[in-house]
Amino acid sequence: MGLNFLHDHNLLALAIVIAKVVFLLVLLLQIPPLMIWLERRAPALMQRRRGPNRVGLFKWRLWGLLQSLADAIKLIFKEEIAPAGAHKALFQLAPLLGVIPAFVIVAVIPFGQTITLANGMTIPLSLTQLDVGFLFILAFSSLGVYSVAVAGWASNSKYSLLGSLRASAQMISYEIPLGLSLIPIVLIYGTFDLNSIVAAQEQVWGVVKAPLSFVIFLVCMFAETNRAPFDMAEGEAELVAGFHTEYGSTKFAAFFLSEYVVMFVLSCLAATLFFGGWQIPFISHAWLLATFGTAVAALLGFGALLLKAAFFMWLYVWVRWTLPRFRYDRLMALGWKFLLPLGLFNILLTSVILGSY
Amino acid sequence: MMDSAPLVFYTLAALITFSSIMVVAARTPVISALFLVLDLFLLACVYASLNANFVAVIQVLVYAGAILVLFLFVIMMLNVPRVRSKPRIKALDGLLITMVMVAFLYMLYRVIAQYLSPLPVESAGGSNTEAVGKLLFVEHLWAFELASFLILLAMVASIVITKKRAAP
Amino acid sequence: MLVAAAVGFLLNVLSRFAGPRRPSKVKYESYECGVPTDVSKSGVRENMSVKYYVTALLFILFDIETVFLFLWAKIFSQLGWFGIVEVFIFLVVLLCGYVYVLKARALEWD
Amino acid sequence: MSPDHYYALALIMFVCGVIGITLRRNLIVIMMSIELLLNSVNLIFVAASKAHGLVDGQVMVLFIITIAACEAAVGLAMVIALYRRYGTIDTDFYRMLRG
Repeated sequence: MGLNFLHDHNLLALAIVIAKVVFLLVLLLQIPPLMIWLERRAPALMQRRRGPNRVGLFKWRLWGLLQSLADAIKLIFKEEIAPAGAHKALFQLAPLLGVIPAFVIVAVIPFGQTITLANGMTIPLSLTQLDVGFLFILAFSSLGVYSVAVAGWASNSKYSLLGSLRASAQMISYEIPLGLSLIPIVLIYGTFDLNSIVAAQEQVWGVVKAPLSFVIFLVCMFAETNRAPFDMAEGEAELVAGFHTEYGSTKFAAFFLSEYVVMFVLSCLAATLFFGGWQIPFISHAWLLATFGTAVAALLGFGALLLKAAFFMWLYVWVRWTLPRFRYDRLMALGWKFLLPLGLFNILLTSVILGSY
Repeated sequence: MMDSAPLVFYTLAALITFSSIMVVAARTPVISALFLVLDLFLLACVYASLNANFVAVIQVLVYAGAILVLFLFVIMMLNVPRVRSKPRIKALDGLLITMVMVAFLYMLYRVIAQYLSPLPVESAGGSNTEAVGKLLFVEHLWAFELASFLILLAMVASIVITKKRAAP
Repeated sequence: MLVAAAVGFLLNVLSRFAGPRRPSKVKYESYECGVPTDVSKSGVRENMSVKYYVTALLFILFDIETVFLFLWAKIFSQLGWFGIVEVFIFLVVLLCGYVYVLKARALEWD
Repeated sequence: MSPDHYYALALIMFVCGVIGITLRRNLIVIMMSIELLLNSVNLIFVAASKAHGLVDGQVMVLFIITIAACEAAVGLAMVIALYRRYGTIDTDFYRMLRG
């Protein structure tokens, strides 16, 4: 990875990069409001209630879609409160520590096939192509722990601290099986690069080749984001709200922002690693390219990836309203005593099978 | 055409220097720990700029993402009341610091000398993850197996140490 | 090619700046810090369970193991059975530690 | 960029680490200073491996990180044990214990 980007390519490339960054940023900022809306409408659907459906623009109600927007505006104008005895600087810093890694990890997700321009220039539809690929995602998502830990510590409140310790212990515990579940993928495809992994899934999806990995990954995905049924850390009944008990206003919003962005990235990662990424099932990519040209094909691929990711986002909500919360000791036991050996077994199994061929 | 490498390096170097100083100088251990995280992260950026991608990612994943979490946990657990640090310099300490300072000044001199007659080291080559892997698993095979023993030892030792219920 | 690699780093820098910009921009629009509320100032930070420490400790050790395994997985096709045997020994040694941890009931939360 | 630039940076970190070890009295901060030392060595390894075109340095970094993890685990376990036993992690206290 060269740092000498200033003399390698021209202004056009720079403009494209900036465009991509802006586009992704805008896309990502849409995720949390949409998800919050979904998270209020979906349970309403399941429980035969209405959910928020009033807020609208003039006479269009848009199924209450604007409710999140209204909530966001409300949060912005809320007063910021830092509890007495809180460590002021760290209290301010904690939400940022969550948002930054969440945004950075989006960079390596390939959103579509490379576009070739008329002048032969190619635009890969991921912000970056690193040979270390999803290790990069793992590394940065592991930094998310700091946000949680620092938030709890700086708040100087029992509930926050307990919640943050629980949440961070949970996050780090599930990072191990998460890492282990991805090793068979590397074994099979021989690369960390997400683009190559997607390309290799043209015929068979990763979930077929590594089903056990997918199961482990799915469980860890839920645990890593502290989502139900693993949201012990913010069990309302016992801990008020967990590590962000003392937070209000935009800092509170920032925690939610990072939570939903990480959820989105993990959904994309699941889709990319196990469900063919931007490949559209049963339609060969070469055919798409030949019929529509690179730009349209890439757009279609982008849509396919978003659809797949949307499925996982829906799964998040669905599971939250379906499964009861785990007990904390059960949660740790599941991670350390079940998923960890299972992950190791999975690795050995995969390697032996691969070695036999 | 401008070469951006020195610019990046000097920025990173300045930040690393600053955060290293802060690690030592900060009064609250939590702050030092967070500056250490920043330090490690910036180092990872330096590694990336040296084309050592794998090491850079591992640095973030293990060092910043795991080891420092352990530090943070311990700091949060112990919550030591702030100790007023009276700097006390003993003869031995003074000697040590002087020696390091001399080495540092010498190094600075070398760098300045280098600057007058630059010797470029940027060699070609992109990713070297595979090369690292091959070297590790073929040539440093025994070290690799030893590492597992080391981890085993650390695991057992630290559990034994923490488990022992000390008398009050 | 090089372009793509360079883009990677550029993006790093860019989104690192883009990340914090959003919340801080919003922050300016909100009020200043308000009345400090007095929430339990007792010494909550003491008597924390050592379990959390043990969890974090096991986490870093297994994390290292994962890193080694990732490296192995990357060049698996070139190592073949040699690599499998190598990693098998590695894992057996670590499993001894794992079994010890289980025996010591270090992972029990009660 | 010559490797000496990187070595100088590593030396700065090393100096910070040494100063931290000698001057600070909080055991945890001392351990963090040790991490600084290890990292300065890592930096030298990576820079040298780049300068000489050998990858060995990077493999060494992997091992150093492993060792750092083990060292931190055992060291912090000892810090916790000491804290439980004596209720402090100030080195001056333990200096007195030496008698």
